[in-house]
Amino acid sequence: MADYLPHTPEDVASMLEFLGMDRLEDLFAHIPAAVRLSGGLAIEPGVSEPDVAAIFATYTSANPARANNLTCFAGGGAYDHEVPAVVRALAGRSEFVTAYTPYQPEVAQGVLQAIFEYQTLIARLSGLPISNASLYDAATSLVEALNMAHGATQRQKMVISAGIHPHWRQVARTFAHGTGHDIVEVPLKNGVSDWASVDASGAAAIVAGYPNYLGVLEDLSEAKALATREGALLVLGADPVAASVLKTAGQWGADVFVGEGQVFGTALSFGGPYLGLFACSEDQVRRLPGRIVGETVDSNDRRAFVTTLRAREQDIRREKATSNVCTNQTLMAVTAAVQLGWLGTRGLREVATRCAQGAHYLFEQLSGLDGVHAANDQPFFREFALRLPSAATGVIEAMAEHGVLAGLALSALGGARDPSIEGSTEDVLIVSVTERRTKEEIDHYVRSLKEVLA
Amino acid sequence: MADYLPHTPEDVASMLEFLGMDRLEDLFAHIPAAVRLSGGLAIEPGVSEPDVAAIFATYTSANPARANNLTCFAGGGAYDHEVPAVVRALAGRSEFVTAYTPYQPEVAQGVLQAIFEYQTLIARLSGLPISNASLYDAATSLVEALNMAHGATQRQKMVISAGIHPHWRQVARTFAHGTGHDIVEVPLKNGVSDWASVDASGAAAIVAGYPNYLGVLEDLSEAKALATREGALLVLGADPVAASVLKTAGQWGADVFVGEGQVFGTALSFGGPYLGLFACSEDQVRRLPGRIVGETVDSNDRRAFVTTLRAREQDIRREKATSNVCTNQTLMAVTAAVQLGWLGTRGLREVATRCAQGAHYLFEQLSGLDGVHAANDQPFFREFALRLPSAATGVIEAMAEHGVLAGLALSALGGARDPSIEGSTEDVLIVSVTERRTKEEIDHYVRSLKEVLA
Amino acid sequence: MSTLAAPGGRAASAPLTGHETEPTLFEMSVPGRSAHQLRTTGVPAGSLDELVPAEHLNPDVVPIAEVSERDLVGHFTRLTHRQFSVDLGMYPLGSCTMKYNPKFCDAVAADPGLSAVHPGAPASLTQGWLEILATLEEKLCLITGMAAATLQPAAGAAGELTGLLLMRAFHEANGDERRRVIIPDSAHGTNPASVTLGGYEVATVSTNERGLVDLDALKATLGPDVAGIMLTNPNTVGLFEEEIIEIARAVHDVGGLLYYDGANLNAILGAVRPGDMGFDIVHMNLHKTFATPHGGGGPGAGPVAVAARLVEFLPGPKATRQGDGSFAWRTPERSIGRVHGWHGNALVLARALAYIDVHGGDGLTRVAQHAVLNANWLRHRLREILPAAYDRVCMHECTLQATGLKSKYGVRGLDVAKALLDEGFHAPTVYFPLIVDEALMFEPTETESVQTLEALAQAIERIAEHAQSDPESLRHAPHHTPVSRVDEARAARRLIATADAAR
Amino acid sequence: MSTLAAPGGRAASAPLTGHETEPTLFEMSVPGRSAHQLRTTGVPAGSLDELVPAEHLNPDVVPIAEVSERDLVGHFTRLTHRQFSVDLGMYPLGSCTMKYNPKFCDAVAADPGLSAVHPGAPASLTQGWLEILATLEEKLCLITGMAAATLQPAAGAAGELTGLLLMRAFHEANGDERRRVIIPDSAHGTNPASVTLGGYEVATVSTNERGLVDLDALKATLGPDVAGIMLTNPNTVGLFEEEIIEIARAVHDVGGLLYYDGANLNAILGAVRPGDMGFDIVHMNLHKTFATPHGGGGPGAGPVAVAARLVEFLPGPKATRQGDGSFAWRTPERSIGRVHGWHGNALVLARALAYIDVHGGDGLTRVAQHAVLNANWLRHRLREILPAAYDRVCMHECTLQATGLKSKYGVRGLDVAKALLDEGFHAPTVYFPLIVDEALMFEPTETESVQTLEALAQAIERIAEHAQSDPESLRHAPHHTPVSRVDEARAARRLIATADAAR
Ligand SMILES: Cc1ncc(COP(=O)(O)O)c(C=O)c1O
Ligand SMILES: Cc1ncc(COP(=O)(O)O)c(C=O)c1O
Repeated sequence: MADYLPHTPEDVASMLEFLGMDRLEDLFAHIPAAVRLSGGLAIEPGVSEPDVAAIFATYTSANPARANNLTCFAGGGAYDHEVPAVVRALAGRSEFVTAYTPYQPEVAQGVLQAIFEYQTLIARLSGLPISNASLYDAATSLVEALNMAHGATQRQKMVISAGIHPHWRQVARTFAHGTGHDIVEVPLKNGVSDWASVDASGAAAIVAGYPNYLGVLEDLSEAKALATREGALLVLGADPVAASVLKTAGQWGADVFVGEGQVFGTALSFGGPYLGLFACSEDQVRRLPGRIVGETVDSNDRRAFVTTLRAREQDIRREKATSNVCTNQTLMAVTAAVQLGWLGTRGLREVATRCAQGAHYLFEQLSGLDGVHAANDQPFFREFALRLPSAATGVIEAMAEHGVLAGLALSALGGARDPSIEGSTEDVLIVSVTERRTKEEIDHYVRSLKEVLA
Repeated sequence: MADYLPHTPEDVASMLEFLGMDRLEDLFAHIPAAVRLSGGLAIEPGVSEPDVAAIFATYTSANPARANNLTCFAGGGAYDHEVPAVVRALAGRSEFVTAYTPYQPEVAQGVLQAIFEYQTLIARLSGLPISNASLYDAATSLVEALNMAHGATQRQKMVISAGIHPHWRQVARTFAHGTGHDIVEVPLKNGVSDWASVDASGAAAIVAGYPNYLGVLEDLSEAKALATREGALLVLGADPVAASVLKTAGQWGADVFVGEGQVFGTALSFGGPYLGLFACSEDQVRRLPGRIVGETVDSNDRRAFVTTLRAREQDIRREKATSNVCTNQTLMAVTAAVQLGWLGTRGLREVATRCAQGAHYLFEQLSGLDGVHAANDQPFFREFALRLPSAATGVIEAMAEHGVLAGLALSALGGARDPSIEGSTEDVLIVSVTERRTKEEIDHYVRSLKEVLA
Repeated sequence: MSTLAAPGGRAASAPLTGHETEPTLFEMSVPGRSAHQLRTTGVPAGSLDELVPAEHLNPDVVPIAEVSERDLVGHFTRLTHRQFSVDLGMYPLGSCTMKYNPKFCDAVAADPGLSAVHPGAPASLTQGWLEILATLEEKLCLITGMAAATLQPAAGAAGELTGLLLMRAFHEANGDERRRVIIPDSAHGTNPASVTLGGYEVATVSTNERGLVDLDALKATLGPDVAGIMLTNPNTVGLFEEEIIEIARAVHDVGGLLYYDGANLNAILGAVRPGDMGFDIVHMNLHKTFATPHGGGGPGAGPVAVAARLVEFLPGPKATRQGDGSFAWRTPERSIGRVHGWHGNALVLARALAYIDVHGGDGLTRVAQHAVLNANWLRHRLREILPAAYDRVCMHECTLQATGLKSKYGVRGLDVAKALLDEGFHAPTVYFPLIVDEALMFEPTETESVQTLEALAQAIERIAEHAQSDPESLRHAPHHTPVSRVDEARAARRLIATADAAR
Repeated sequence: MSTLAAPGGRAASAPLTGHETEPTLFEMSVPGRSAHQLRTTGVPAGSLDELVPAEHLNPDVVPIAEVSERDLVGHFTRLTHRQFSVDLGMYPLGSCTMKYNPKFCDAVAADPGLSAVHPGAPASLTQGWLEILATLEEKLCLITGMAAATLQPAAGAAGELTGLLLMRAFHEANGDERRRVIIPDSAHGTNPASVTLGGYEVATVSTNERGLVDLDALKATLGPDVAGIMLTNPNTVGLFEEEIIEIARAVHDVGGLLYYDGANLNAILGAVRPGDMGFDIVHMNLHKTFATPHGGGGPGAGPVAVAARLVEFLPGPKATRQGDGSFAWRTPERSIGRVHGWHGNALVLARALAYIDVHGGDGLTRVAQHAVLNANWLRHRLREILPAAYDRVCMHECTLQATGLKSKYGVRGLDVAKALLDEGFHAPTVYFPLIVDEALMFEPTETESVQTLEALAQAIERIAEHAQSDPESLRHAPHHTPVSRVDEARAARRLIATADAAR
């Protein structure tokens, strides 16, 4: 029997007495007996923290995939980047961790200013003027972008490149059941979006990946032209690390930037909590989903920060709100601000550059192996797709024996067939490299794959 | 090349210019050339934190003894107690960790109040009215107690029971070279101090262990009588966990309580930083070594805390100071206050009780094994000494193969012969059990020892 | 019980030092400074323009910030000294369940054995994670009385929308078109917003004088075009919907489904289960009931549990326990599809399981009992100054009204809330639910001691005295916070959302 | 360089909330409350009186505290909001080297691979630890120019006493009785205190008008009964003893040894080594130079390195590198014995090694250069208001004087120090060294930016203006700290050292 309750039996007795009651059950007496739970919950009695720690030790030991055990070459929107002790220490300060949404700005300047700094950083990386205070993850950000496009155009057709991560596309399809959006997927041909192959007329949004999820750097002029022609919003799903050196969404003429912010200080975390990045152009700000922090002054004219444009949000606008989001991922946004502050202007560029260098170094070694072929001949950034002589899932399992998490199997992400690639997905492996990977680790990967395929 | 220096080359240049200098070296120009180091330090260039982490990973993996790898039955003043996440989180708050000695009480109430609470807790556990703000470790506390006894009696003879940890006795002997103390060790006979066997006349201090380091609960009335007869101070080196349920130092009539505070929230830490506990009677307070925090008020009559009785200390009293201690172990004292707050009155008693239960349970199982004998037939608390059929050091190595750190070899602590035990020390193993040890772990210990001795 | 013992929940720490606002990271930046240190990799370092076609490279350098590690630490540490939090003091924010969250759960989530696992790694290499997810699903179903659940939704609102899509899938599968979803006028804003996104129209049902759903009004609204109703029980004023059985029957009679908004689940753990009340779909806010700290606004987790007839529609893939004791990813046949990029907020889910394991069935029941006890004690203690909107036994929170202070001294609920900040407490939820005039909603939670509740009550008594003696100064409260009352209107009038925005 | 960029080192965080002092843990206690949770062990639970003879049991229960985990967290978190720290702002405390300490080193020390190792475990199972100790000893010797070292002393003062015992052992081994140890009148208090404990008499040598040891006075004091001299170089006023070669020769000529107090080592890393200056014994304050945070007063570590002729006397056992690359514990033949219960403050030693490895020889040299640059920049920047006691190039710290403000406005150095607290900076060291009138000793350290130094200078300028405009209020500073000026006299008059003391 363990809990975190302060009350002693005497406390409970005298509190009940104050209420003129005899038993705690009296507090629930007005609940219809017919539905009241008799006999309590069918869950084992509580045990102490150390006992639970022992249980969890059995779980963690059954996760050989952890990055401190298998060298991580898997990406797909979740990357094994350096997160220094200083970032963990600062973002882990209990004032950040145990605060609620900053409803009372007078005692929430810490979180509010950190979010303001986060918004500034995301705006700069996207080349767009406005960022919100975070959304759940990249997939949610994409869905919100589609809703924004719908709001802006009152149209339903969403033209989405298959270069967008399969999971994100699946999420978009799921929510389209409710919004009624008509999702049109644009196949990739040799790694790049074949915009011509679909009817984009009357589109609300044109959505492209940059780099796309196969790592390819697509020329986005065509997507931009299409968006302009149709009066649709151009939405880019971008890699925020690559964004530090690549043409920005703004420079490409995009209206909305969405991305996965896990790369900024959040651990791999088995997929969550992550950080949905969302930035947009000035003219979409009234349709912005979720919270946004603005600068203002207090009654003594000192600078202060506060959540603003609240009239867009669910608690005020209710069924007419731009989004239903309430709780978001603020702590990850604060973490991102700390991590980016630690990386700094040069550090972030350095990380991006090293990712690209590592990926190209590995790619060169691998393209040497017989039976292994590049899935396309496009320029890539930090990630690339290979066709293997056998099923990618099998190769990944075999590579684990060599201490390597070799990448992601496209079949596991997108199923047996996916518009992102011609033919079967079964033999497609997506490999990515971060700044943490050493030459030794990369060479070991190559040697291991040779053995596995031999 | 890594460091934590903020200055850019431009900063350095303009700062030098402000000083009318050209090069950083100019700042050192007044150092005689003959002694200046040319060519810099013969230490490899710096590398990044992750690189250093990789080096340290090779060190940690070469420490199989770690308690999360070998189940710990070793004690001797360093015990494997539960330290919950909440204590680590609170004691690890950077305001506690990165503050200096509270010289400016107006901005140091956090540390000062925590120390005040620590002093209160140690005073209660010792049954004595005064505790200082910590010393380096138990051995240092013992030395300071001897110095206090010298100050109180102006005598040099220190009568120390061999029931005091061999290391502490060695440290006392080392510092006696400077103070000129005459250290008289009282042998143990069948585990208890044979006071009659030494000439205690003219003693400044009578020092006993409680329980002694073999775990034995000695009747201290004789020691007290001796101290009274000689007008010496009675100093107890006590186990602070046991102190929560045993007769207190105060109840035994002791003048000084010393002990090792590692048990209150500090990890095993390969022996340091630990926490030297020191408490004494009212009449010794002017001779108290180190800092002490007192309650007072601020200029608005609000309660405030401040370091006090400073006139005893080295920075004011200089060569006449009661001690030379300056930097102490405050962070461990704060940790102890947090840990004791977490344990609470009942929790601490529970820990002490479980230690005793586990030790007695293990003792019973082991006394069954042939070739294994109790080193004495005295009552013990959480620790006991065994005589093995072979060298204890060898048995410990062999037990490690079974995933157990079986205890401490007396020979490793006290050498081939030690007054704490009759005959050779070689086959003596000191075993201790904490509240963290499960029945399963204890039974596994017994099974393993059987196999090892078979 | 000694109410004289000093309160634990009050942030009595006085000013540390200084009076200036903290500069931004960008104001602290100096060209050339840096804090980062990266691993030495030995990877051949080709320049970017050899690796990336020129037309893709940004000709300009994107400015981030340039500060030393020391200044980074100083900056964010000082920001935390400008931030209230549960760890600093009582945070009785109604509807938010700001209980103390065990540090133990932080440690669980920080274990690399969980936190360093890539979500795309194959199930064979992540069995521990799959077991955590499957086990949590099982326990959440036992707690709510449902058949199965999805753990993907990242927060309550995401759970709501997921639930509405399940509702839609269910009706469509039965080939029946329905248009409207009913919600009470007291509902949380996410409910109507989710209804819209679910492709339904909101039909509002009014609240009766007892603060409960007006059953007759409900029956009047019900019809064959009603897809379902969204309720939270206890409802947003903190009262239990006593006619829940009749409500359920009525909705089911027209073929509608009952959706349970689990934000207030903390009140009924072990006392009554949504499933037993007749709900078909239930979302939970793990960040409220199951102890994930709120992180300044998130992350959370909003698992959705459903009755047997809806299981086949759940999102997938789901971690599923196999006959042989191993675990695999499985997607229900008629799944509505993914609602999260990966598997949901996994680390939040792990914390929740740890929290449930520590408490067990008995502990969770006590959690609810003490939460309700605290709310009622506070309601009764404050009855003179801030009478309850509905004066009877409440559940885990109580909706009080400042109407008296307003009429007598012109001091509004907001002023009382702001004044509480000066007293070292966080404010209650103000002006929610919208149907209650001058609402102050207090949710003390089960982790606050009665001494802390008493200290809060005494602070409110002091504020009431000020309302009489010096209403003007109350209207400008708070006075002792990092910043004084903030000009929200100005922020909205002229949006400055980044350091680069024109000023 | 833009001194306009906002300062990083200034704790500008304003009051959070509340004005009361924090209750003690004991005032918060309520009988029956608890926070602890212990492992389920299954060990047969006999009652204590079955296990322990009655005469040993305390008939009374020793009261500790009875609080919930939530109140424990609130209490200590609030206490941290009443505490200044390096992480909050600049801490220019002279002689204390309050530099920023990398969080990375915290992480190194927290690794269970180091922190969960029992100190009594055999060397065969702790080779990693022994390698850390042996490697650190080697590097510290390279840094100081000595032959070997002991890592056992737990702090600087412990190192001093250890060094003096080595001095004594050396002389005794040479069968020569010596009585006196010379220290400058500017020496830190631990020096004379250690000399006494070392069994020697203190002989004080005066400081000349240049702030350095008066060589003639020294020669006059020297004689065959002098065991040695203790110096810190740079000395405690922050100046380098330029005649160190002559000093060393003079002391050695009479057969004395030179002891180097390493508290100020930060100033000379990579520039000059104690060994090369002729010192025979050197202690280091790892908690100053090698980045262990001070923990509110400790822990530290004070390793002692010695010249070849003293190696055989070092304390033991020492972690020693063997021919085969393994490590073993070895005790020097004529060792003075143990000076610590185990192996010294091991985790502090590990941090220091990590810090040295990150910096490397080049980085450590930059550390000293920038520390000295900062001190000189500040000295020069403040020359008008707070002139230096000795107006020339200083090392890592500068000793300034408030004599001007005192004579003009009756504002003392202490008042300036207290006023700085209101400005969001920690105070400098006041009234040390004792030989300097109205001394304010500033040690900015290398981790503070020039913007922070400028902000400090501007704060002092403001204070100087107040000294003129409103000296009275300055004499009562600080005004905006958690408590106002504290009554130290009262605390000493009537000692209240525990919550149980009579009041
Ligand atoms: C009653 C109610 N429903 C739904 C929500 C939405 O939950 P979330 O913020 O996790 O999206 C909340 C949270 O504020 C709530 O109080
Ligand atoms: C010059 C000098 N010597 C010696 C010491 C004593 O060092 P410690 O406090 O580590 O015992 C100090 C520390 O304040 C010092 O400044």
